[in-house]
Amino acid sequence: MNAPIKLTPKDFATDQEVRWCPGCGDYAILKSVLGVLPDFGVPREKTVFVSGIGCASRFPYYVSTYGFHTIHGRAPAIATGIKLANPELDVWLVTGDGDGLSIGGNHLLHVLRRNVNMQILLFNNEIYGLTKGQYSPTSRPGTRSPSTPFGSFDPPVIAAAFALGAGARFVARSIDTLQKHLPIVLKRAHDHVGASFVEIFQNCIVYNDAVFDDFAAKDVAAERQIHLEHGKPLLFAGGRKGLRVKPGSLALEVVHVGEGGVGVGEVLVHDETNRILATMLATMEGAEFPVALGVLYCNPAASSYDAEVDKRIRKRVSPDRRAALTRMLARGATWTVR
Amino acid sequence: MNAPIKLTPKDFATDQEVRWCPGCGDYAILKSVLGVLPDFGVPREKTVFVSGIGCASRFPYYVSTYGFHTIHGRAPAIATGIKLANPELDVWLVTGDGDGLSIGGNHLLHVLRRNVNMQILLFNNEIYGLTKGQYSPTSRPGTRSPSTPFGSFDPPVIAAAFALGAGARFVARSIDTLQKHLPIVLKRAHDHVGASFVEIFQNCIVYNDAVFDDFAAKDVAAERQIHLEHGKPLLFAGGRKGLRVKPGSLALEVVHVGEGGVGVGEVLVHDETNRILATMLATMEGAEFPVALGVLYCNPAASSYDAEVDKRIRKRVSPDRRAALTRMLARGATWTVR
Amino acid sequence: MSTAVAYEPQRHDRRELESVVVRFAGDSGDGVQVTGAQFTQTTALAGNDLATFPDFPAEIRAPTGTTFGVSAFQINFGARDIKTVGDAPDVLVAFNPAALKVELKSLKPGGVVIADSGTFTDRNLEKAGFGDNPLTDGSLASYRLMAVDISQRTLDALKTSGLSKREALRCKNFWALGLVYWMFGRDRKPTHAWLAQKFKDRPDLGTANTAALDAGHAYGETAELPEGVEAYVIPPAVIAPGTYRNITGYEAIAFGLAAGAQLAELPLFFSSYPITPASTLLHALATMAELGVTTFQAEDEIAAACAAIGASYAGSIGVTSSSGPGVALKTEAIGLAVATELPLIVVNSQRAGPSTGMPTKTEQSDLFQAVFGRNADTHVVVLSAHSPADCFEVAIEAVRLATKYMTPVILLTDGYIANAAEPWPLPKIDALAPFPVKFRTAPEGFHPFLRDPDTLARVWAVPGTPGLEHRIGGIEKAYDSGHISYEPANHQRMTDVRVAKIAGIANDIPLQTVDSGATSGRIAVVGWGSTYGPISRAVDNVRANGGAVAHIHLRHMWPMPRNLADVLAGYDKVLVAEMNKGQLATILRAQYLVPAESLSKVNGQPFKIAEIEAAINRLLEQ
Amino acid sequence: MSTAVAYEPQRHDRRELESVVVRFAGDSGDGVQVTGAQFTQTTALAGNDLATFPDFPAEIRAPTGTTFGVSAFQINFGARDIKTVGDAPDVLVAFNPAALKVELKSLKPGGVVIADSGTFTDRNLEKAGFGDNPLTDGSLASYRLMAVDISQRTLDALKTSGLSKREALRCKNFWALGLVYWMFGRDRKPTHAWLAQKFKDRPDLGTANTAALDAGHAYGETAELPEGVEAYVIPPAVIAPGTYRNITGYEAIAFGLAAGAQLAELPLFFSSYPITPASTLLHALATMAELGVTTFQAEDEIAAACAAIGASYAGSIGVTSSSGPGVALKTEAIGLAVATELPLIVVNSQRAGPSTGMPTKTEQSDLFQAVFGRNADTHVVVLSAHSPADCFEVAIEAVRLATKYMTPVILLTDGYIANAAEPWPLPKIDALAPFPVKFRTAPEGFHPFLRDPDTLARVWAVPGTPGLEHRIGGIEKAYDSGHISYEPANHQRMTDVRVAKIAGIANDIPLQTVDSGATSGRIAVVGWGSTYGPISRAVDNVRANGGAVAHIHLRHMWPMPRNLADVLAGYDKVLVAEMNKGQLATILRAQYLVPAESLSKVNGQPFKIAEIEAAINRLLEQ
Ligand SMILES: Cc1ncc(C[n+]2csc(CCOP(=O)(O)OP(=O)(O)O)c2C)c(N)n1
Ligand SMILES: Cc1ncc(C[n+]2csc(CCOP(=O)(O)OP(=O)(O)O)c2C)c(N)n1
Ligand code: SF4
Ligand code: SF4
Ligand SMILES: [Mg+2]
Ligand SMILES: [Mg+2]
Repeated sequence: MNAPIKLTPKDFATDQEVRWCPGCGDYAILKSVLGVLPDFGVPREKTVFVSGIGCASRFPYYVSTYGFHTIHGRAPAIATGIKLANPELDVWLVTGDGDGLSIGGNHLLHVLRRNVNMQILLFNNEIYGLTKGQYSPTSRPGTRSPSTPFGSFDPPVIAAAFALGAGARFVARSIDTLQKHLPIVLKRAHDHVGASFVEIFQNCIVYNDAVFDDFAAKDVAAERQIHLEHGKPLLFAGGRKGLRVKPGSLALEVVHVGEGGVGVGEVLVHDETNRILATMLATMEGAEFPVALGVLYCNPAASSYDAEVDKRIRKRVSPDRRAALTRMLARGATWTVR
Repeated sequence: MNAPIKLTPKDFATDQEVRWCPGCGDYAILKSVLGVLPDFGVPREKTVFVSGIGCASRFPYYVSTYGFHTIHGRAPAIATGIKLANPELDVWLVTGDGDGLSIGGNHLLHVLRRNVNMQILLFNNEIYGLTKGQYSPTSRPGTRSPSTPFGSFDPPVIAAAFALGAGARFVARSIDTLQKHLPIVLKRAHDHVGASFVEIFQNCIVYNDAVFDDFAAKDVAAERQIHLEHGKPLLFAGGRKGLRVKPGSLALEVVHVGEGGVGVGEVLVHDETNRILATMLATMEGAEFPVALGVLYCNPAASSYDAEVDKRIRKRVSPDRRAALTRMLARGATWTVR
Repeated sequence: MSTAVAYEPQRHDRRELESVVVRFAGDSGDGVQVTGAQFTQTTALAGNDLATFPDFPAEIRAPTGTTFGVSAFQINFGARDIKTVGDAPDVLVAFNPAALKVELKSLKPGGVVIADSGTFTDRNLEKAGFGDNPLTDGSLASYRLMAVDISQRTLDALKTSGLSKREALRCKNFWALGLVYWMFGRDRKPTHAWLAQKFKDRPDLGTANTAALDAGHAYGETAELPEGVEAYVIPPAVIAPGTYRNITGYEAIAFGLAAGAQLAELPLFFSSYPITPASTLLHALATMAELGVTTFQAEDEIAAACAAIGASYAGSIGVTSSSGPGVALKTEAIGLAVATELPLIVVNSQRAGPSTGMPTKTEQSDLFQAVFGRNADTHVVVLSAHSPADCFEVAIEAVRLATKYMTPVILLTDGYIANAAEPWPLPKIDALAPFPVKFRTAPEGFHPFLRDPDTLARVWAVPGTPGLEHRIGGIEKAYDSGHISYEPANHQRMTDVRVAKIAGIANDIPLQTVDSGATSGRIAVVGWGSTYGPISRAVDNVRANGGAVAHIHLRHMWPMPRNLADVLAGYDKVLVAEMNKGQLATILRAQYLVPAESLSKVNGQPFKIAEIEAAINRLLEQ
Repeated sequence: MSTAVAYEPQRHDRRELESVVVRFAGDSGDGVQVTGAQFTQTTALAGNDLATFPDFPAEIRAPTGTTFGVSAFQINFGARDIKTVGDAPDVLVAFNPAALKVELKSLKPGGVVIADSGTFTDRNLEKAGFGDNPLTDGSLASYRLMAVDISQRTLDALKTSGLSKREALRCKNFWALGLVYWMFGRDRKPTHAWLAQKFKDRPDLGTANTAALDAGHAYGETAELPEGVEAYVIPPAVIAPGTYRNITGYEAIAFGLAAGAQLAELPLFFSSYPITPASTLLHALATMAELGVTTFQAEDEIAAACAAIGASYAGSIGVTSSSGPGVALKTEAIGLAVATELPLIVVNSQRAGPSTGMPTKTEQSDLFQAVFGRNADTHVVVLSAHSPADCFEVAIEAVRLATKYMTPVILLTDGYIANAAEPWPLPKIDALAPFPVKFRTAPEGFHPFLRDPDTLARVWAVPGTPGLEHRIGGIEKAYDSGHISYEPANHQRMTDVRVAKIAGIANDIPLQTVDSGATSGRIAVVGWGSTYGPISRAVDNVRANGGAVAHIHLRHMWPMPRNLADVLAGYDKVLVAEMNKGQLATILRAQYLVPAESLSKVNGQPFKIAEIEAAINRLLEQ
């Protein structure tokens, strides 16, 4: 066999015309993914992209690996079947906020809970893109859409909090446009053995343009984003602000650091193995708080579900299946007629 | 009209033969529910019990209110329809760990997220009772069942943590046999406006007997249960032990209180409005920790989804629907042929 | 806006045509749909009968200039009764090369092509997959080509408008519309008025579009036109007096459901999960709160069906809606509604399958699903609508049957009907026969499975009613008490009564009539749903040539009209034309043992009149 | 345990019978099923042919003494070929009043009732709904009653066993078994051996049960028996030589699937969600890891179907299983498997519906769902199994067709077949014809929708194969490249080829044979699935009386055998006997325009032979 040739992002691109709207955030995410795929050293034929239905879910057509564009909401179940049938495949799941959190919420819950080893990328544009702009379970209250002409009024689900509540052991976040940050998050997700959940804020230029501008826009990014790093203090706004636990309570607060504020020592240090801290970071609410990006939680389990299935079920297979079947058929009470 | 007559638990019982196995924990729960129903002053005809499928879900047959025994996992959706169609009805939803967290996980997520005003009672026996004993998503790892003859190996979902992650604003727990505690929890759930989630540990004497004995058995109850009360320190073991935040971390620890231990003042005070504390209490793991019972979280929203639907949609109805229809038909471009 | 007809006699040098099909096509951003809508409006005002269909691309907003991003709008209008949007356009307005590429193959031989030559740049030609420029390489010689640099002429016309080049260019659709107005002698005033109203906050844009419209019109009046391109007149059709509006299928269903709920004296609860092409019904009903409509976007189709069932249980008429794959998900819940005998309406806007298939393309292939597609003997009522306007009546019928018989009703439309539009005389709501629901209130002798001896419908006892507290569910219930029962004879009886209840509805629906043609003859062409237009026209055409053919169109798909066997027996042959692989044909064969033959078309496109005509003629010749 | 037959000639004063039906009935806690299993085993060893059916209550463990808590076990055994569990028991063993209450109505007139009089206490009589004690009030006069205080006699027999009263009482089923053994001259040794093995960790219990068995037997030998109760002998049946075991339908499917996967040289991936009566298949396969079976309990039926599809995509044979309501949920996923042309097997253990219906009762009413129950033109293969042992072969056939044609296959069984048991000669695995799957590996000329020109199956290219990276999905794909395509002609072509692929399977399945009777005559009784036994016996009976009747039993429900039209044409009348409201009859009418008549039974119980016989005779008289 020849030594594996190092592939390039181009090798992972397909010849298919990309059919997202011009300016859609999905393009940027595709670029990031194609950018990191060569780094893993996994050959194309061992990589599978599985998706549901939605704009996001067209993703597999644009990656030159194996790909399965399935049905709405069910990609986690199909991906689970793929991974259990062949744990050697490197499985990526691409879903949207509607696909993954509306119709597919249950499957997402269970793939996370079971901890099946795969990367789950949820493109959250807070809207149903493909079906022309209805509100989604992540849409903010007051969202006017064709199905909510008077504005929506159900509280949205917080994807990362849901994932943590479901028992996910890797939860991260990034933004379509963060072309340096996103690849790092993708790599961390890939490194993690088990189900890795990555929420990517994605701009739908047609139906929900600029909905993330309150924290994703360049000019507010520093003040409204906190980029988490394990073992580092939770600082943002160029280090001028930090997060700490409000004394005497179990809630985060924003503090000014340095002159006129508190010392860096009082700022919380990010511990990505702490589920409670991750939950706090995932659920920060209000304009004074930044949006937490990066790896909120990474606390790998001893094993993944697919590895256990392999070990505990598949490994029992007899070297001679046929003989085993004959034996098993004759197990229990039999009698012979002569 | 006559003044409402105060009803008794007997008035809420039906004449149907109760068809649970002798010794099933469901009987005790039924008793508690029948015991508290009269206290709410809601007439029988305004009360509806909705359930899915499972042993637990037979509940409606034994309550002499309106009842709807629906299909597996879908009770939250049906109950939502009932409540949106008539918000004046007092809706109770009864489900099991399979019904609510396996097939019905998505609907449970969304009824909690939307905050539809109803009481949701999840009877968790960590097993599929009705279908004869297969393991469920709450079964402990290693559970041997007809579908897991080699023992189960997927991490279970923690119902209360899931509910909190889904955005529930009322989360409580009790045990079938706690005939004093359970009624109080049920009343709190009923008082809460919005979706109230109550997990009740329920013994399935046939397929999973004594699975909760490690904390529910009388002799270990004091050491292994902590009964939460808002504003009171988190003490258990007859006040000898307490919970506090491990200094310098974001995790709970068990401390001995009094002589040789810490002062009561160092023990955390329960704040049922704090979602983070509730999450910590819901996810305590390990034999040294007690199981948190009572109201983990209660933080009512300004309104419930059904109330908002009523206010924002139904209230728009024209006093003369017919005239409004005629008007609306003629809206836009019309022309007359003579 | 209500406008009286102002039919101006046309200039006499125009050639008179009985009917014309025009198709506008361009990028999604070219305003094709608006252009079509305006043309439709003025054509209606001119007294022509018409039918229209918007043809959206599958992609939300494909890159400009691509073939898969082409959006089109077709109108058929005439001096006679118009029943389809036309087999093939007479006139194609192509705003760019991709539009020409995609649409040319459907143009009638010798048809007129109006193309914006300004967009036929090398880059655009390449994107569209043209080697040479078709406007200049002679490949369009068999058409009547009118290549105009519409882009440039629009810019010229708007030189003084103060608009940026980009904004000005966006007016080019109105320039083209002006030219087409001239071609068919359309009045510009209604469009002037519409533009003024539409752009009342941006009067500069209103003025610019008006100027473009007028410039295009003037071009037609004054320019030297290519050989064969001329001006036409289409005399007004004979149309019954009344006030009309244009209506799409989805709007008609929305209005019909709202009207039906009013006639039943119930609130309407509509819950759905978005899916193409069904979502527009959700959108329409979401704006109808005044009419007593509550809409709910559920987390999935299962929840949508279940919430509707819950609402019916609580005393609303619960309605849910989807397309094939979504209806598949509702199957189990429909079974619950059958077992608990609750009213429920399921609207299915059919699309091309299997699976995701071609969501934006039409098909009629969910008839099996509707009639047979459930576990157990789980009969429901199935209705179909045959045109956009027909949806109104059928939706009312669905509410009537669902509430009177306490049963699910499946209403089949399709992507074509849902989005197509036709003129519709405004219905008189007060003239519609009411069918108020009577909830059970008397506790005496009550049990939840008490039945009306005539309809066999069980009582509807709504939570909140004192003294009627009861439990229902999907487990088999005792005929005589409504309690759970596993008794063998009881299950037989309940199964029989459930089936008999639905079968009995045949006595409460109109007898089947023959739509056109005699009640006996050589061939009956049987159709259902959106094939109405082409079958109707094809049968008329064959009959005009003396063929002994009739057209029978079904609305009640299950149960079927009780005289249908007799009606079919009048013909030597039965030809079932449908956009699937022969589903109605199969059902008719099973029900009546008639050797129904199938004329099947499954390419995502409605039948052409000519295709059906050809099939009839083939059969006549046998 | 493998035991050679030891057939002892019987005492000569026994009355010889050709066949007998015995039914054991009691509380769930009474050990009725164990008793039945032991009786079955010794009866098989005695050389009789037999069929058995356990009849579980709907409740898990209903309160003792209630009618809805009665558990029963029926066995039909005889000197001839046994095809059903028998229309009506000859002997009823009733362990308590509730059992008598529930079961008496099915007993044959004049049949034997063995009742444990010790349980006929006032309290138990009341629970069972008896006013007076039927054992003493004369109401059983028309039966041969043998009221014995089995409880007390068991206690007496175990006085010295050292067991508590409670434990000792739990041996009373073996006392009763001993009595029945005596009645039919059964050998006790195999049961002694079984008890010793079963209770090897509690030898006291083993000894006690043995003593109870012997005591019951001795009672028969010595006691004065009531008028009409005597000892019988049932000579051995003529049975082909070989090694036999008892097999239930669910076990046979499990083995068949495992065997099929081996013949296809694939791993088996089985994912399911528990549901009565389908769960036992999951349980059985979960113990078959050695055979290359991976089982997965999914979060719901949708996930179960999807995981199986994912596994097939990855190169296993994916199988999923459920009952009607659960299969309904899989519908959308099955559509995906059709569109992507992946193999998939869906086993449906049918139960009485609609909705939750009667989960523990049998029905055949999901045929429409299997054949027609999907949106769009979404054809799949449908097979049915006609007996427990037949499930093995049919499961292998399902794997063969799914993998050869890259298609979903629905395999229909029912609650009856799944749980019923019959003797089965152990199959020789090495003698089964293999059908190894050949995955595509060559990149040259590859695209994912390349087809085999004969089978029309698309290639199966499994992730992990270098050079074949490709994308599939539920959107319509181009025939020639596998890329997404919205092209009208392509959709027509793909729809046609999908339908043709399934239709073509008719050429790869056996011709339809006539199961019994001549190939022409007055009546063909057509059946499918679990009605095999009663139809077969009924037709034999009528033929024995000279009726020109034949029995045709279908295995391939879709596509149907290509000669079926011809076969049916041989008879004046076609009578379709099925446990639904006429679903196969409908399909036959549609396919072949034969005026098939329906003999329908929908009460949750299998047909009785006599019912079918009566129907045939009625028809013969017409
Ligand atoms: C069963 C089913 N229901 C509904 C749909 C229609 N549908 C397609 S994508 C989609 C939602 C898309 O939203 P999201 O997942 O957020 O993806 P986006 O388009 O925003 O990327 C819906 C409702 C479908 N294809 N199948
Ligand atoms: C669609 C569907 N799938 C499966 C079933 C079978 N089923 C009935 S109850 C149940 C699970 C019961 O478990 P749980 O909800 O924990 O209730 P329990 O019986 O333990 O109270 C299942 C799988 C069903 N009735 N319907
Ligand atoms: S609709 Fe929105 S999410 Fe979809 S492709 Fe267009 S911009 Fe992207
Ligand atoms: S099976 Fe378990 S949960 Fe069900 S009724 Fe019996 S004891 Fe209760
Ligand atoms: Mg989205
Ligand atoms: Mg349970």
